[in-house]
Amino acid sequence: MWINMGPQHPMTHGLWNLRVKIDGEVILDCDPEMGYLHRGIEKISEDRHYNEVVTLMDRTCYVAGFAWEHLYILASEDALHIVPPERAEYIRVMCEEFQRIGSHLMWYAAFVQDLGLMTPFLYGMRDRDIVLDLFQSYSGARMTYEYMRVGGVRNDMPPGFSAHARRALDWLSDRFVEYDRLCLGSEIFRKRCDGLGVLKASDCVATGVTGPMLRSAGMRRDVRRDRPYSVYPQLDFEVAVADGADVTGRYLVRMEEMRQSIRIIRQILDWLDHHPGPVLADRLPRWLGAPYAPVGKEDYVLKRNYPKGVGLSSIEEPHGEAQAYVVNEGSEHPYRVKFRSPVFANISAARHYLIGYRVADIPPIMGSVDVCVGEVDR
Amino acid sequence: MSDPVTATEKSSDNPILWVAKPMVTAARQFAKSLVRPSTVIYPYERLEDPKFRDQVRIESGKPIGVGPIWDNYRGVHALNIATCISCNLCAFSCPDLCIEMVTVPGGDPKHPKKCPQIDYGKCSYCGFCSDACPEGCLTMTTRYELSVTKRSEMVYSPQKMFGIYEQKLPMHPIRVERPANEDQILLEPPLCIGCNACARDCPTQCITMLDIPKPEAKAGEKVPKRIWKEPVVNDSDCVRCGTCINVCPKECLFWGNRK
Amino acid sequence: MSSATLYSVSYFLVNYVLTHIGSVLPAPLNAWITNGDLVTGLAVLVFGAILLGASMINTIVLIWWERKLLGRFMDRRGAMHVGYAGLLQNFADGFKLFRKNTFRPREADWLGFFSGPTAYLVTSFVIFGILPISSGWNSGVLPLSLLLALAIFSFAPLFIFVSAWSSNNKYSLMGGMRSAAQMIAYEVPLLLAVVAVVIVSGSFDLTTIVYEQQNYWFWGPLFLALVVFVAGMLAEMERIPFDLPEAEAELVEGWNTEYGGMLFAFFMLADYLRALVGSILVVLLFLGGWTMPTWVPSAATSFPLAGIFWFMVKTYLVFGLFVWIRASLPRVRTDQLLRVGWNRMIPLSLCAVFLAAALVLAKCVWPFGCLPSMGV
Amino acid sequence: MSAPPPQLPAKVAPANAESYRLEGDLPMVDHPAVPFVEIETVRAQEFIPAAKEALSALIAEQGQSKVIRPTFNWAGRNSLFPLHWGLACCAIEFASAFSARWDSERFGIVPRSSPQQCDLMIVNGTVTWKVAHKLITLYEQMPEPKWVIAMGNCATGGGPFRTAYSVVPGVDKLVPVDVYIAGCPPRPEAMIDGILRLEDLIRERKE
Amino acid sequence: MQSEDLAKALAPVLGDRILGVEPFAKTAGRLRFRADAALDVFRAVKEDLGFHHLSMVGGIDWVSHREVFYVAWSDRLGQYLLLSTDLPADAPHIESATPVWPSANWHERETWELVDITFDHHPDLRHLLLPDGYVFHPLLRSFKLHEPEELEVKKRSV
Repeated sequence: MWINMGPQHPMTHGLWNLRVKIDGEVILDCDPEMGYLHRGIEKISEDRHYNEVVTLMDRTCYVAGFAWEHLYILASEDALHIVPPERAEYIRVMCEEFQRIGSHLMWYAAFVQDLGLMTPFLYGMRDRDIVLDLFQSYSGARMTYEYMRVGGVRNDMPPGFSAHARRALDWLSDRFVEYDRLCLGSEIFRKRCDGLGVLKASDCVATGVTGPMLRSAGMRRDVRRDRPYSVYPQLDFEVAVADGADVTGRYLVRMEEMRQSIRIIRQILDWLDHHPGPVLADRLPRWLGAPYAPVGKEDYVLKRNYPKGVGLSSIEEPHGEAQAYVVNEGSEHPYRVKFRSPVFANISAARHYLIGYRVADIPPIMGSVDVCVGEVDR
Repeated sequence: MSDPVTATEKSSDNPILWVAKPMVTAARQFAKSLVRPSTVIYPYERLEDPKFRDQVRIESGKPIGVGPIWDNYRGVHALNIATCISCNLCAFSCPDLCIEMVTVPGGDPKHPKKCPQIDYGKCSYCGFCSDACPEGCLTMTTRYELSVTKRSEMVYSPQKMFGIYEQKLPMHPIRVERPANEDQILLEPPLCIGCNACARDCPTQCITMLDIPKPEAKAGEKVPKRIWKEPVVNDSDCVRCGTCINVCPKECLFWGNRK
Repeated sequence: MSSATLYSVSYFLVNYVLTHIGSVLPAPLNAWITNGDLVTGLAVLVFGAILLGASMINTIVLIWWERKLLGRFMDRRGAMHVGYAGLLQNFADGFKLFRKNTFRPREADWLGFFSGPTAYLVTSFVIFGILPISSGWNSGVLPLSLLLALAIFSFAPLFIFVSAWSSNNKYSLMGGMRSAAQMIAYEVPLLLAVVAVVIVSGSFDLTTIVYEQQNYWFWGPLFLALVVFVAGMLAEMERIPFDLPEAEAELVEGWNTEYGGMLFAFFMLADYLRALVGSILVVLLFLGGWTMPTWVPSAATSFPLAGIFWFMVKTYLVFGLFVWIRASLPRVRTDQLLRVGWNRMIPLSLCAVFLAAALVLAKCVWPFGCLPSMGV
Repeated sequence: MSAPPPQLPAKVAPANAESYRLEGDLPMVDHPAVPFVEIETVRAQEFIPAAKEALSALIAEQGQSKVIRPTFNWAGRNSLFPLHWGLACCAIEFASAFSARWDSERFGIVPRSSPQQCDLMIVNGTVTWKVAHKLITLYEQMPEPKWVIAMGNCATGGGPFRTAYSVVPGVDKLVPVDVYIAGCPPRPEAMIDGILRLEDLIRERKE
Repeated sequence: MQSEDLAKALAPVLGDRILGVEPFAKTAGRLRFRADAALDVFRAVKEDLGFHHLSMVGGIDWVSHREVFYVAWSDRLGQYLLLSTDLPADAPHIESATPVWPSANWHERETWELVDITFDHHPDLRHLLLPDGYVFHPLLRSFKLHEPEELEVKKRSV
């Protein structure tokens, strides 16, 4: 019997459809059907200026806006041959790590809700709001920040931010103990999650699965460590791995990543306190500033013969390894923007970790994948 | 290299402990919430109230209170019509094309005063327009309630935004620094005909037309028929709006950088 | 003990009103209207109406109680703007559902679709006619009232399955099948746990069982039976952690996916009626019903309607325990649930039965005391 | 002390007893003899539409009354069950509105997963053409009375993506929308404010 | 490993099937290969150099021709490699990479429907993001975004 789980289904956390073939309660086959949120971001980007694409990046993955802004900005800075100030890089990395905490808390809330636990859902959302308050204090929005610019960031931290952020981090690190008691301390949780959705490391590599799913299989691959970008070489942190390759392992990896993110943010806050400086690069081309060049008179812009270029950036997004490929043909619009979404690859392997389990296991397994449909469909 | 993460909470052999830990944790939260849950009773309390703004109450275990951060929030725009110079920069910088320049009373009939009218059904609250505004007359406030029953009510005219300005809501205070080495308006002299269009339409009156000497006619060449004046741009006053480039009939002005 | 049962009160009311009406009527009508059969029939109707109203109001207040408690467990407030502290919230829900359009899916079976929820609600309601609320509220004419209550209680899987099957939806069907399997699996330990109580008290009559607890309440010596009974009741009531039939995460709303409007309200009401019955049964069987221990000052137990007061307090506290469990535990899986049901619960309940038998043989157990019916 | 008793006015006899006489003859119509059953059928056939008419008149009258309509409006506006689904960014703020800090359940707003049990569809995100017919199906499965809130700019008019090839520029092209909430995404407070605006609409509802 | 080393390492295996290796932004290089020898190149790259993880497949429409590129990651080298090849503008097709990298499956489906590059012998080449039966290929340069009327009224010009 084929059943459609989606597009409107409590399990999906977004718009997608999981077609499942079941016999009784056992899954025989499955086929994810995506594209219900395909908004053509790559096409719209071709008609926008470089900085205007940032507004789309926030909406690409709406739980990890800063990570996607950083991804795109890294690639387009490569393509445009612009070097940002160091302080801007530190601020960006801090944003990304905060975003990792926020995204993992959102994952935690959605994941435990799939297991029927309503209370930790509210705890997770409550604690995520603390992170969002910090974002709002310097970028001015809760989810769609429009904060990073090609060549730096929009503004510096407001006064008093550092102390406020440290208090929030202290508070958050206490909460993780509570989460563990609610989930790992419960025998029912362990019975539901241990040995579920197993995807071995070799299968992960073959199917392109990255991120916490891969690290839960014991493989220590993290773009931040393997191919360090931005200021990650200067920071001290550890890559979280677990050895279950199952839902519990993914839970453990994500919890540990949040602790490591707190560790990274503390180092960055120390650095920021002692190194004031500019946050936006000096010599930016005119069409990266606020007003733009005239459309229809590009020849004047091209007269200056701005160099062409390409940029390929790769970052460790909260969901896994994300990539951006930006082609600059010398005009004020990118010629082609192509993104690699980690969840895209993680869902495409659904057949490998769903078949053989039961219908009741679909929500925890897909919850542990952490589906964000916005970045799959783009 | 760290060891693989393992569960800190071991599952117990004692069946009483199977469910005891989560239940005790929930009960502890229950006891805390009996005094004051973290709910903000929204229509009666607001997060931007002084009660929540003036103190950060994270330490007491309650995640309410967000500190004095509300002034940064990007909500509805406030427009000071009096200082608006009709430079169109907000409309040009809008990525969603939600700003339209409409005529407001108060300008002289030849050059009507145009101020931005914003369609909040399209605006993505990115703040590019208030960053671009050279006079600081278009700012974003902390107001966020924007529910309407008709789609047309979402279009805010300049007068309506002026009303918001007069309410003295907290404004978005972050002013983005302009790039230190900005492009300037450059002239390609052979193309200019001295028509005065740029100086006439410049919103900041930073262009002056200066006389240039009329060249002597050489043999076999005709002196071009033109007004012998050329625009000179005062860079310190220029807001880089590009109006002069737009109105120039001969396309002799363009962006460039002399340094 | 006062002899004023609920039925006798309603008989008295009807008799009083009819006699007064009859006294102003001419002779033949007079005799007809004060006829004993008519009075009895009307008294039964009034009895039912009072029960219906009381149980409905209690159920709705029970939903409010759950929402407020859950809110505090989750660090929020729950319903608070409709009426004082949200007390009228569930009445608003009821009125709204009453007004909603109800339609059935095109391919659904007409009879089963409409009769399933109705029968489910009616059978859940009927149990209230049997349960003694306080001393004297039930005339004690039902020697097998416990058995009858549990028998009616176990009708539910049939009606759930009928309505799930007839709504012609795959999710509903899976939910209905899970529901039937789970309820049948947990009937057995539930009844065996009850057997332990019956062995100790020596009666199937709920009133007698309560009177047998005058020396000590049964939750202490029969703790094992209480655990089995509460677990079985959770499964029967389909609450977290055993709410697989309406598991929101995988089956959209379980067996009531296709139900809207008043039929959905029937399901909701019946669910909470059953939750109320479950809490009441726990109170009656293990927590001494309306009686209070002797160390409680007599002023607290001798005011008018004190029995009902303490009974309701206990019932709501027991339901609070169910809410606490719901707030802190995740949902189990079907096969785990059934395995626990057949492999763990039945042996545990058998142990409870043996313990009860040992208790009867021992007659007195420190520190609880002695059994009253054994004459010691 | 002996005041004369008040004089009752004398009973005035009708001036002309003839004036009470019916004018004209009583209407005497000879019905044709019909069988009894047929009469019943005829009566029944007359009765059903008459009863329907009377019932609808009663409902219409009651609808304007001061009790029934306000009661149902009160109930309807205080227990709005939105459909539990998430389209895009606004769905996260939609979920935040049910989190501990804002707690929409205070107003009786409880999301339900089955459209049959909902009376409010909050379109919280970008609607693409691929999902458009499914959105319409869900809307049609919701029983009357029902409302739609377009939350955020994408649902209102396509938002930043309205130029794209795959995006419906505004959900009001598909289903009737009662309240629009601007914002990208709106804050949870703004969403609650929109629902309160909808409750104001329901309060004045007359049908 | 720099791009010259890469070229040296691959030259004996692949010979003239690679057209050149050039430096490419912050990666090991950009390997241009002949489209008809795609599978050989993929196998050599995967097995000889350890590029086991294929992270991205995409296409670019340069109006005169189309380019399809693959980004792979090698744990052994700790670097990315971009492989690209040019295809003719009319009826571009290339061998599917799924026998070598199973993760190419969905990426190729997406590239097929957005950039109109056909992948031969693909196990499951059907629409992924767009509705079934959608005949256009949106990421081609000839596909223009439709503009609502309010956009046409307000042209962006200075």
